[in-house]
Amino acid sequence: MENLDTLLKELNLTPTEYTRITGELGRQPSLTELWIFSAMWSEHCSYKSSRPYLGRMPSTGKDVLIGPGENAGAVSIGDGLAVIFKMESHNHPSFIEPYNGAATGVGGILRDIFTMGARPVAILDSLRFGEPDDSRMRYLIDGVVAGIAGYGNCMGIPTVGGEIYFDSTYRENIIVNAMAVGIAPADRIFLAKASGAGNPVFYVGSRTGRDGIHGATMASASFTEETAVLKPTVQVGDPFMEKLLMEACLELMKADHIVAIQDMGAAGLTSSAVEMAAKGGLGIAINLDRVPQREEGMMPHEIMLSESQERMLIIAKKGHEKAVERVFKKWGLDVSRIGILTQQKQIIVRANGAVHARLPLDTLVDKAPVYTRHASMPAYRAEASEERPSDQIPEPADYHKTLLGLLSSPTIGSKAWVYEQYDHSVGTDTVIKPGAGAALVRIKGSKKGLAITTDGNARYTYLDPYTGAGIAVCEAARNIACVGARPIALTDCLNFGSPEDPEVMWQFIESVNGIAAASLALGIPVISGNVSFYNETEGKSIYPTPVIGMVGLIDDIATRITPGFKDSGDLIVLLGTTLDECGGSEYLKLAGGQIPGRPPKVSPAREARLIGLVHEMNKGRMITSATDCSEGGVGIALAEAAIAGNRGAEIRIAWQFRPDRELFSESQHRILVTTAGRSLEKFKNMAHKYSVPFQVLGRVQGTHLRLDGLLDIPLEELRAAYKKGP
Amino acid sequence: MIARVFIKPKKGVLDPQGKAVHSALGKLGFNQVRDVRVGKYVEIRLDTGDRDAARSGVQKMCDTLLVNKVIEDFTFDIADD
Amino acid sequence: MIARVFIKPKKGVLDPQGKAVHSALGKLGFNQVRDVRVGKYVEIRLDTGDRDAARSGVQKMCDTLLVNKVIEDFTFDIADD
Amino acid sequence: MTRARAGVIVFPGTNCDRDTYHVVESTAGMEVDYLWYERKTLRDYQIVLVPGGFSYGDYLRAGALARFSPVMEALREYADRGGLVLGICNGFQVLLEASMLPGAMQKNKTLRFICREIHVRVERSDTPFTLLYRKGEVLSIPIAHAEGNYYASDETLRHIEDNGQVVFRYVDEKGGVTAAANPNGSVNSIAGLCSAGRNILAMMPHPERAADRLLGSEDGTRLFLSIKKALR
Ligand SMILES: Nc1ncnc2c1ncn2[C@@H]1O[C@H](COP(=O)(O)OP(=O)(O)O)[C@@H](O)[C@H]1O
Ligand SMILES: [Mg+2]
Repeated sequence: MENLDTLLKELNLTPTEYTRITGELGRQPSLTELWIFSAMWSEHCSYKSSRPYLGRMPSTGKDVLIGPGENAGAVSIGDGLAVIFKMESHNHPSFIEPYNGAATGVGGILRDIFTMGARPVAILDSLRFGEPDDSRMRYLIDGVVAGIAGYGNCMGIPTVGGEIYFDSTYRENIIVNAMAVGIAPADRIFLAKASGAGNPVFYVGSRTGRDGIHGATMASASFTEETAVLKPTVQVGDPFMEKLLMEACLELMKADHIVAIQDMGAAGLTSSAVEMAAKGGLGIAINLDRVPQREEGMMPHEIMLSESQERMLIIAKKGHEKAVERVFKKWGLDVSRIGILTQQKQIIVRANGAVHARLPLDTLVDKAPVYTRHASMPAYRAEASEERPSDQIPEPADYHKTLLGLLSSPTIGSKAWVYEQYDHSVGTDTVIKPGAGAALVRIKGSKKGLAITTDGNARYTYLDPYTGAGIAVCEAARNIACVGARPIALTDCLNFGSPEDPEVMWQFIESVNGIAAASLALGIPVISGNVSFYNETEGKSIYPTPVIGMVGLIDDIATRITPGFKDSGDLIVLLGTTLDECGGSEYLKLAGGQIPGRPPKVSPAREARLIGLVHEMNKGRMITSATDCSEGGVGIALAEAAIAGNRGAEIRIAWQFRPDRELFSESQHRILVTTAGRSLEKFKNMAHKYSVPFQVLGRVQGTHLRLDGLLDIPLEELRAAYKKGP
Repeated sequence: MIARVFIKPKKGVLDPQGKAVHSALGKLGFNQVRDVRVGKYVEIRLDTGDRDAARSGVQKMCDTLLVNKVIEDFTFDIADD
Repeated sequence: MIARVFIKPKKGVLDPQGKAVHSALGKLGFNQVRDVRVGKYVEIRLDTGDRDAARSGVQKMCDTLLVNKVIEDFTFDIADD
Repeated sequence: MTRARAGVIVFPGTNCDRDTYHVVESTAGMEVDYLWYERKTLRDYQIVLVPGGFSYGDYLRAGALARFSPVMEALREYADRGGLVLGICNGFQVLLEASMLPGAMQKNKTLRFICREIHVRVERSDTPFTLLYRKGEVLSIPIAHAEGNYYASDETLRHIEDNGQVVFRYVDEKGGVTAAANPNGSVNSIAGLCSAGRNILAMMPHPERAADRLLGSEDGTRLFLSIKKALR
């Protein structure tokens, strides 16, 4: 091949990788074969930079049914049911075409869930944008939110929560992560592991076009001027098609017609065919002439690499072909037998009567390169002082203004403008709607419910990846505890810059270590996840942004806790310790815009005790409300609880240090709870037993938030600031 | 002047609406339909008598706001009121 | 043959989309715009050489499916491929 | 006595079918069947529900493609014979497109999908769907739609108002009709509409999502109980 160099560049393969391919094959690959390698060996599919580290995260537990490696992870929740969930990124496509990029992100993660036989019951979205003050960013924000809404709403699956942060680090590379949660019978979970040579391979769903042919390679490269040259055809989502596909798959799965199923996600037909066959230790032969096509004259590699949405690959049981066809036809979907499982561990691709690829599967999968990338601590981190950054901020003259300023900041303020565009009540199971720390989705036919949240503060992770990532796990667990549930498992989405940059690699490894340590200490297994590298533009990476998605279980939904203040006269109690920790805080950002210093300290052990305490107190029905302290500290937690409950409060704090630092410090492992006065003694004893510091701050009372001479703000004013929106 | 802008999904870009309409037309018995694309129609009334100015104005409107060039193509025409 | 159908909100029917586009154009400095209406553009490729048949077919498609006459008006034209 | 039998129509893309089924069964205690959109008769049912969702993806216009389904032919006949029909959200849109009720839906004035608790006022308690409400009562029920901006020409509007066909109106907490309390821009703040014969009711808010204390409101419960009572 004459312009091999150009081609390799286009395919994002290195010359060394090419040599490895020819070495393994003992010959030159055909064009189709080279494309297949480029997809399977891409960062996105092979995890070649991250694989050595991901195993550090604990992934087992007595209730874990399926850990990382399948389309999604599964945990038993009793009553013969399993909860199945995962989170995934769609950052680059959303930057190119916000509506469809985000929409197809939701479509993709939903397929991962119903592929396994689960009916999806909730969607969450974790978003990061630049500051919402220029028209381009507004366009991206509006498009992404509308895209998520457009897809999830049409599917009829409630989007019950998520997060949205704004920081200039995401100006040229936004983050769009979507999480989906489903429920399946624990003994009827479908896997992507093929079995039974001779079994037929079915293609179902939408037709194949030239959509997103470079998808997997694009997700494995940085944004440069050249990305524009790749010009993949943008994938447009068709949620209507996916709804039909979901109903058809779930209907088919009620009977025993299939042995394996996988959606065609990144790298389309290539990765689904290769992975299913490889997992089963078999081979696969497919005939591209039988692939339903939307466009004319598609080349074999185009069909193999297309990322057209709303498609599935199914291995049926021999003899059950008719049943498969019947179900998909009933739902008006294309269904075509495109191949067969073989004994020999190869993938064979035929088209127009010729063989275009014949590749050993172990070369594609097991022999994919793995890189131990160089890692080094960035200078900014090495030089960060322990000095308290808040020393640089003068005490505010007007606390009223400061609190309202924080409350109306885009990151802290109400996200109703986002989640009111999402159908969060379809399904009639959303018991705690968006707006609380975690959403709560009941399971009809039982008293149980699932608490779900996503969390991740990238400012912390930037300042100290290990700490920041650990905090994300702790905060997620705290949010789950605050609605009365017990965390059972988590998923993660690791959004980072280029792994070829040693400083990014260091951030990545530290973050993984932080998640591993926290989840181990809290006993919360990591059952699925996703790595998104190359989140950088023109060599500038985003803040390291690991996002945690967590699911908790509540045995009796009647014991749920909500964040709003309840009864006048209830005592307001702060659990946990407040230190002077304003590094990386929203307060510091509001005051100066700089984020030097260190993030708040993290101690998963303390988090575990705090959660244990809340859980036990709630068992004794001693808690009337709970709000976790996160961005904006106790000051914001008080305001949020007041707004949510439509009740004022009378607060008196024995200041340990300067009031602004104490009010807005973002010290971790703290929860603001309320309790009826008569429970106080019991409460204190229990806190003592768990070694959780306990501080009565005041009472629920009136229609103002009053704080000891510093603040006296009517509820309406708080609410107006909170609801202002960006 | 009145400008009429016709926007449709680019060639190769999936058009779920067009697909759905196509199949509905088929079920209604219109079976000579080979393909349907559904896009947007924008009618802009302009306060100007200068056709060239109108033309370059509308072109700019399409470029900056009306059309999402990542997935859409457009044409327009201009006529007297 | 190719039919191009232009659908727009009826006169008198409020057009929230048109209003939004109008105001966005204003903000972008296009201030000779007097009015904007946003509707739908449907392109139908027909397997027929008979222009009259095409015309009556498309008219029927509009009447039955493509247009909701409570709120929309339409016109169409037909050209060779 | 045999229990009343309800049918819930399922178009491709319908997504509130299961919610509706659940409420009709558990709240109103009826026998319920799903009715596939290709079905040609509805003879066995005392009430037919056209649930929410995105039939045919809401492509072209919400409800526009569903209206040509075989079951719609049957539904029209069924309603002509006086059968009870309840259309919710997408069901409302389908019934409008099928001209079984007057008017049309446009995009919300905000141009966005809106999912929120809103308030509606009961304008008539003498329909089979609202027997158990008091006229003037204010209900809290969620909406979830992108095209709920009801439009009818002045003439039609006068007609349906004079005829007393408006069953629900968007209001504020205290029952006042205000522009701010009208979430989507509907003319005359119309949220629900019945046929001249009162046997068809269509509404944008989702009563099936407000029929359980756990979900925040039980104000929708009596709508299903009213139907049950009317059928006795
Ligand atoms: N992008 C989003 N999509 C859906 N819900 C969101 C989104 N962003 C925030 N929310 C919801 O708004 C509420 C507040 O979010 P956040 O400030 O991140 O809460 P917390 O600090 O308790 O984690 C939560 O209920 C969250 O689920
Ligand atoms: Mg948060």
